[in-house]
Amino acid sequence: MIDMPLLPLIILMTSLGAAPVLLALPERSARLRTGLNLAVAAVKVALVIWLAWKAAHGVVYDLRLSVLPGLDLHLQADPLALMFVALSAVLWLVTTIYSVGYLERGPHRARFFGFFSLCVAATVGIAMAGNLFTFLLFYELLTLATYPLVIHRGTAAALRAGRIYLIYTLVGGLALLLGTLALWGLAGTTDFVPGGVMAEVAAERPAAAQALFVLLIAALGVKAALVPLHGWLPIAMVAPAPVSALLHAVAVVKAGAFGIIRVVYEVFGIELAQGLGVTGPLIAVAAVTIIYGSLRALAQDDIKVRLAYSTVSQVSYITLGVALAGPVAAIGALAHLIHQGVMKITMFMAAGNLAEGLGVKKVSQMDGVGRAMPGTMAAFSLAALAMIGLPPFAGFVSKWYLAQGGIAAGQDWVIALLLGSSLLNAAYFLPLLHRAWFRDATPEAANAPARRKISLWLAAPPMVTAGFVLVIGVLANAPFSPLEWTRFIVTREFNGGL
Amino acid sequence: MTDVMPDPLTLAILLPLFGAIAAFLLPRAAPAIGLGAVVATAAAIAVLGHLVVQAGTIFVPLGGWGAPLGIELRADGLALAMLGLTALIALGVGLGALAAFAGETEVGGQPMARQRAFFWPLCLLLLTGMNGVYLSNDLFNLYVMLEVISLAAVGLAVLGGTVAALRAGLAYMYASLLGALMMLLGVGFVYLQTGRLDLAGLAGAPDSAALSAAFGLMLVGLALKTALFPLHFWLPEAHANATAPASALLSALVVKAGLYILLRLAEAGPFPGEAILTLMGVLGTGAVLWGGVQALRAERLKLLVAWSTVAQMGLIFVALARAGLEGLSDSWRAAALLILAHAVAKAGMFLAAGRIKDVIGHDRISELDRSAVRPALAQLAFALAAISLIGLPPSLGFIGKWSLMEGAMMAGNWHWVAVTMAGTLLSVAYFTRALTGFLRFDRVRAPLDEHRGWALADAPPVVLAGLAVGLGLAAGPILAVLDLGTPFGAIP
Amino acid sequence: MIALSQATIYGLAGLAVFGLGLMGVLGAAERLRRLIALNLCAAGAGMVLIAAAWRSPPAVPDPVPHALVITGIVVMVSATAVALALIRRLHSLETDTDD
Amino acid sequence: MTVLLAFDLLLAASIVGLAAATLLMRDAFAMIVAFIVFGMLLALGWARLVAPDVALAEVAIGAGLSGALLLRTLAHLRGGGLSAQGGASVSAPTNGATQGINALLAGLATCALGLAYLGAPQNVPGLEAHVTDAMPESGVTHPVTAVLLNFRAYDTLMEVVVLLAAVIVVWQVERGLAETPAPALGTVYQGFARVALPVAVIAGGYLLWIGAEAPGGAFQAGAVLGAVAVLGLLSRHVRPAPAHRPLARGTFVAGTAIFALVALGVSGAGRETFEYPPAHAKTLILLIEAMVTVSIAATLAALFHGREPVTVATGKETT
Repeated sequence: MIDMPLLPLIILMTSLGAAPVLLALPERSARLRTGLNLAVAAVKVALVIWLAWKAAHGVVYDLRLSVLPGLDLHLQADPLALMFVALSAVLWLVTTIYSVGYLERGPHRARFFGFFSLCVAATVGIAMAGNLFTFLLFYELLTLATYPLVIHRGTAAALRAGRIYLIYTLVGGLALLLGTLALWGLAGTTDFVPGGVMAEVAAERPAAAQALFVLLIAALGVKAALVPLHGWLPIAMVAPAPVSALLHAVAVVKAGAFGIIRVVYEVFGIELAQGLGVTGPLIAVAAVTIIYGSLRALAQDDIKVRLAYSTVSQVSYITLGVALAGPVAAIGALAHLIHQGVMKITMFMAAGNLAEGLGVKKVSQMDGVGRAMPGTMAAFSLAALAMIGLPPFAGFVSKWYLAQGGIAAGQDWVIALLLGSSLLNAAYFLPLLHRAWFRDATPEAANAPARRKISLWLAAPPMVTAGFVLVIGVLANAPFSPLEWTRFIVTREFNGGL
Repeated sequence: MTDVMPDPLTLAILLPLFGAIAAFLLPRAAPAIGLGAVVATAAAIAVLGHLVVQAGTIFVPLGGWGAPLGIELRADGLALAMLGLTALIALGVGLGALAAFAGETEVGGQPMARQRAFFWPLCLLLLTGMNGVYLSNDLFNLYVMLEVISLAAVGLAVLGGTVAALRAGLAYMYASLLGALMMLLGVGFVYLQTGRLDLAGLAGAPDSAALSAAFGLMLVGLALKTALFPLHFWLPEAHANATAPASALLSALVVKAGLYILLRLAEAGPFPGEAILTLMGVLGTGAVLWGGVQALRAERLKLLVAWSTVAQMGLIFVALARAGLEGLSDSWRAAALLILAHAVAKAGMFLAAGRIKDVIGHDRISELDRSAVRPALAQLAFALAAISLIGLPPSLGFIGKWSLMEGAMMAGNWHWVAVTMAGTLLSVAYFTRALTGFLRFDRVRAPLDEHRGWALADAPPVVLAGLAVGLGLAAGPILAVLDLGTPFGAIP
Repeated sequence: MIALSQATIYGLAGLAVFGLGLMGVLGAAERLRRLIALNLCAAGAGMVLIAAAWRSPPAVPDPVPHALVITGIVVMVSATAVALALIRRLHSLETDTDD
Repeated sequence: MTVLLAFDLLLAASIVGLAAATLLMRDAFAMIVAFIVFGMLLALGWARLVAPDVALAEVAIGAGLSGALLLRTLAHLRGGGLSAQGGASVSAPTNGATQGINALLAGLATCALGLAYLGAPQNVPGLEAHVTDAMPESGVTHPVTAVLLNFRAYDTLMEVVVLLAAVIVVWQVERGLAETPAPALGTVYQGFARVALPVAVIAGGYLLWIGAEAPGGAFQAGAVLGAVAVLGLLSRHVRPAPAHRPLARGTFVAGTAIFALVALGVSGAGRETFEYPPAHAKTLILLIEAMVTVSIAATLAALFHGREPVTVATGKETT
C-alpha cells in the first residue's frame, strides 16, 4: 500500500470539507445530500481502517502547522487517537443513516447536515490533537458546531436550552483557553507526551501545577458533565434524537472525558498527578457524579432526560478509571469510553424511534411498546442490560476492569460504588423494560393518531449498534476488539507497567 | 528604489486616486472603474510585497530630496500587511457594493443610482488616504492624509442621505476634524522642539515638556479618531446609520488609520511614559466593558455591530498596554494581529448585516425571528465573523487574543487577561442575541421561505467572514510579514 | 525669565485661540458655532506653527511651516464647506419633516 | 523695538479677544462677521511674523472664502423660515454642569500647553538651512513656493485631493438647481461686477505668475479666481445648469490629475516620483500651478454654490 503521510489530515478533511458543501446545498437537493453524506461517512470509515492498519504496522503520523512561534497545530495518530477516531467514524456513519430517516421531511436539512458534519470533524480533530493547543481549537469548534444542532427545532425552549448550553461550554472553553495559556507559560509546551510535561514545573511550583490541574479538569469537566458542571446536559435534550445520540455517544460528553484522559496521562502524567495529590479529589468528584446522576435518573419520566442523567453517571466511570491511576482501571476507563458510546447511541436512537413511531416520549407511556416496535425495543433492552452491567455484554466488561483496578489501587470501596451504581442502573432501566414487554398498551395509546410506521432508515441503525454491543462484549478478548486496543494503549501510557 | 519605475509605493497611493478621478468623471462606469482600480492597486501592493520581502524596509525619498527637507515614503512589514488588508477589504466591500446599490430607489434617502455613482470616487479617495497613511513617514503628511480620509469617510457615512445618517455624519465630521486639529497642533509642538517633521526626527529627541505636549495632543487626537472610550461618542450612530458597504469601510478601515499612526508614534518614540500606556489600557478596558454593555442593549443589528467596534478597539489598546513599555516591542504584534482580525471580520459582518437588513426589510433585533425569509448565507457570514470577533479558535481574532493574553501573562499582568476574558464573555452574550434572532422559528406567521441557493451578493460577506476565521491558521506567515524590516527594532 | 519675543507672543496667543476653539467645540450647541470654533482651533494651530518658524529677527523665517499652514488653511476650508453642506441639507430635511 | 513689541502685544490680544467674541456673539450673523474680522487680524499678525504668503492665503481663503461660505449657509438657514436668532440649527442642548467641566478641562489643557510652549527651546534650527541649500535646484526662487511645489509637493498634491474630496462630498450631499436664487446683486453691483471681474482675473493671473519669485502662488491665485467665479454666480453671469456638469467635473479634477501625472511622469531613469528634471523644473511647476489654480478656482466656486446642478423630477425637491 502507498504511504500517505497526510492521512490524518485527509480523514479530518472528509467531514470538514463536506460541511460547507452540505451547508450550501439547496434545501430541495435531498438526494444529492443523502448521497454525499453517506459517501463521505463511508469513505471516512474506510480511511480510518486504513490508518489503523498502517499505524499498527509502525507508521508514525505527525503533521504540524506552525501558527505562532513555538505553537503548532499538531495532528497525530497515536493509539489513543485511533481508538476515538474509529469510534466516531463508525458511529457517525450509523447516525448519518439514522438522521436521513429522522429528518426526512423536516426543515433546515442543509443546515443540520452541514453542522453535523462539522461536529464530527471537530471530534476527529479532538481525537488526533497532538497538543493541548490543537485540542482547544477543535474543542471550541465542537461547541460551535453543536450549538445549531441543539437548537435545531428553533422553538423558544430549544433556544433557551441552546443558550444554557453555550454559556456552559463557552465558559468551559474560556477556562480551557486560560489553562492552555497557563500550561504554555509554565511548561513552555502544550504537547501531549506520554508521562507528561509538567515534571519540572511541579517540582518548582507545586501549587501552580495543582491549580493548573484543577483548572484544566474543571474546564473539561463541563463537557464531560462532571457534577456540579453537568447542568446543561439534561436541558440539551430538546435537540433532535440523532443529535442527542451523537452528543452523548461520541461528540461532546466524550470530548470532555477524552480531554481528561489526555490531561491526566499526557500533560501531567499519572504518577505526577498522584504525587500532586490531585487524583484523590478527582476520584471523589467522579464517585459523586456516578451516584448523583443515577439518583436523578430514577426520578425522570421523560425518557431522554432519564437517558441524559444516565450519561452523567456513566461517563464518570471513565474519569473514575483514569483517576484510580492503575493500568487495570485505565483499561476499564478507555474501554468504557467506547462501550458507553455504543450502548448510549443505541438507546437514544431507539428512544427517537419510539417518539417518531408511537409518539411515546415518557416512561409512563411505554406500556406495551415492545409489541408495537419489537426490533427497536429489543435493541433498547439489550443496550440497557449491558448498561446495567450484565455479563457478557459490553458494560460488564468495562465495569469488571474498573472494579479490578479499584482493588489494584487499594481502593476496595470502588467495588461497592460500582455495585451500588449497577443497582441504580437496574432500578431506572428495568421498569422501562418491564413496561415495554410485560404490560399491555393502554387503548388510547394503541389508537393514538401519532402512530406511524417508521422507515428502515430509522429502524436499522439501533439494531446494528445493539449488535455491536453484543459483539464487543462477547468477543472482548479477540484481537482488535476495543478491549485489546485499550490494553495496547495502556501498556504504552504506563511504560510497560502491565 | 529607482530601478522600478514608477515605484510601487507611490503607485499604491496614486492608482486609487486616478481611479477616483475616473470614477468621478464617468459616473455610469464607476463600479467597473472602481473595481479595476482596486485590482490595479492590489497588483502594485503585490509588487511592493515582493520588494519588501527581498530588501526589508524600503524608503522612497519623494522628489529626490529625502528627509528632513522632503517627504519620504516608507514600507515595511507592518505597512505591507495593512496595505494588503486594505486592498482585500476594498475588493470585498466593492463587490458587496455592486449588490447593495443594485436597487432603484430607497425611501427617504438618496436614489440608488446616485449612491452607486458617488460610492466609488469616495471609496477610492478613502483608499488613497489609507494607503497614504500606511506609507507615510512624515507627521504633517500624516495629518493631511487623515483629512483626506476624514472627508471621504464623512461622504461615505452620509451616502444614504437619511436624516439620521446626516446627523451622525455631522457629529462624526466634527469629532474627526477636532482629532485632526489636535494632531496638527501636536505636529506644531514637535516642530518647535525638533525642527523637523519626519518620524525619525522623534527618535533622537530629548524628553521635554514640548515633546510631552506634542505626544499628549497627538494621542488624544488619535484616540478621538479611533473612538477610544470615552471619546467614542460619535462612532455608533455614524457606523450604524451608514449604508452597509460604507459601514464596512468605516468600521473595518477608517478607525484603523488612527491606530496605525499610534503604533508608528510608539515605534518612533520616546513614548511619554508607563502611566500613559497604562491609561490607554484602562480606557481600553472601559471601551471593552461599556461597548459590550451597550451592544447588549442595542435594539438594531447594525447598532450592535457598531458598538462591538467600540469594544474591539478598546481591546486593541489593551493589547498595546498588555506588557508595559518594556513589552511594547512585542505588544505591537498582538495589536497588529487584532487590527487585522477586526478589520476582516467587521467588514464581513457589516456586509452581512446589510444583506440581512435588505432581505428582511429591517434590522430590529427583537423582530428578526418574525421574518419568514431568512437570508441563510448572510446569517452564516455574520456568525462566522462573530466567531472571529469573539476570539474563538482557529480564527485570526483568537490568535490576536492569544497573543494579547500570552504577553500579559508572561509579564504577570493578569488583570489584562481578566479584561480580555470579560470582553470575550460580553461578546458571546451580545452576538448570541443576534444569532437567537436568526435561528428561532416558532414566532413566524407566514410559511417559511427556505434557503434556495446562492446569490452573488452573499459571496463577499461569506468570503470575508470565512477569511476572518481561516486566516488564524495563517498566523505564522502573517507574523512573518509583520516582522519584515523589523518594525519596533529586533525581536526581543 | 523668558524673553518676550514676537514668537512667544503669537505662539501663546495661538494656544489661547486653540483653547477657546476647544471650549467652543465642547460647549456650543449650535452647529454653525461649533464649526467656527473648529476653525478657531485650526487658526490657533496655524499660529503656533508660524511662531515656530520665527527665528531671531535678522534671519529669514523658516518657509516650511509657512507652506504647512497654507496647506492647513486650504484643508480647513474644504472641511468647512463639507460641514456646511451637511448643515444645509440637514436643515432642509428637518424643517420638511417638522412641518 | 518696544513700540513694535507693544503693537504685537496689542494685536495678539485683539486676535484672542476676537476669537472669544466670535464664540460669544449671540446673533449668528454677528458671529460670522466677527470670525471674518478675526481672520483679517490673524493675517495681519502673520504679516508681522514675515509670513506674507500665509497672510495672503488667510485673507483670501481662511477669512474671505470661509466667511462667504458661512454667510451663504446662514442665508439658506434663515431662508428656511427660522428666526434670526436661531439661524444656526440647534443640536442636543448640553447641560450647564457638563459645559462647565468641559470649559474647565479645555482651559487646563490650554494652560498646560502654554507652559510646555514656554519651556520649549526658542532657537532650534528648523529646515531653513536645508531649504536655502536646495533652492538653486528647486526651479523657483520663492522659498514657500519651492516647499509647496517641490520639496513637499506630495503634501500639496494631497491638499488638492482634499479639495476634490470636499467638492465630491458636497455634490453628493446636495443636489438640484437652487430654487431660491442666490441673493442677487443690485444693478449697481452688477455694474461693479462687470468692471471688477476682468481686473480680478488679471490679479489672479499675476498672483500665480509672481508666486515663483515672490509671495503669491496657486492657492492665492485660485482663491482670487474663485472669488471671481463667486461674483459671477452672485451676479447671475454664471448659472450652473445640468449641462455644465461634465465640464465642471473635468475642471475639478484637472489640477489633481495633471499634478499626479507629472509626479509619476518624471520618475524613472534614476529619478524618484516628484523629482523634476532640473532643466524643466520651472516649466513643470508653472504648468502644475496653472492647472491647480484653475481647479481650485472652480472647486471653491462650486463649494460656494454648494449643490450639484441636476434637474430633480419632483416639483418640490426636498433640498
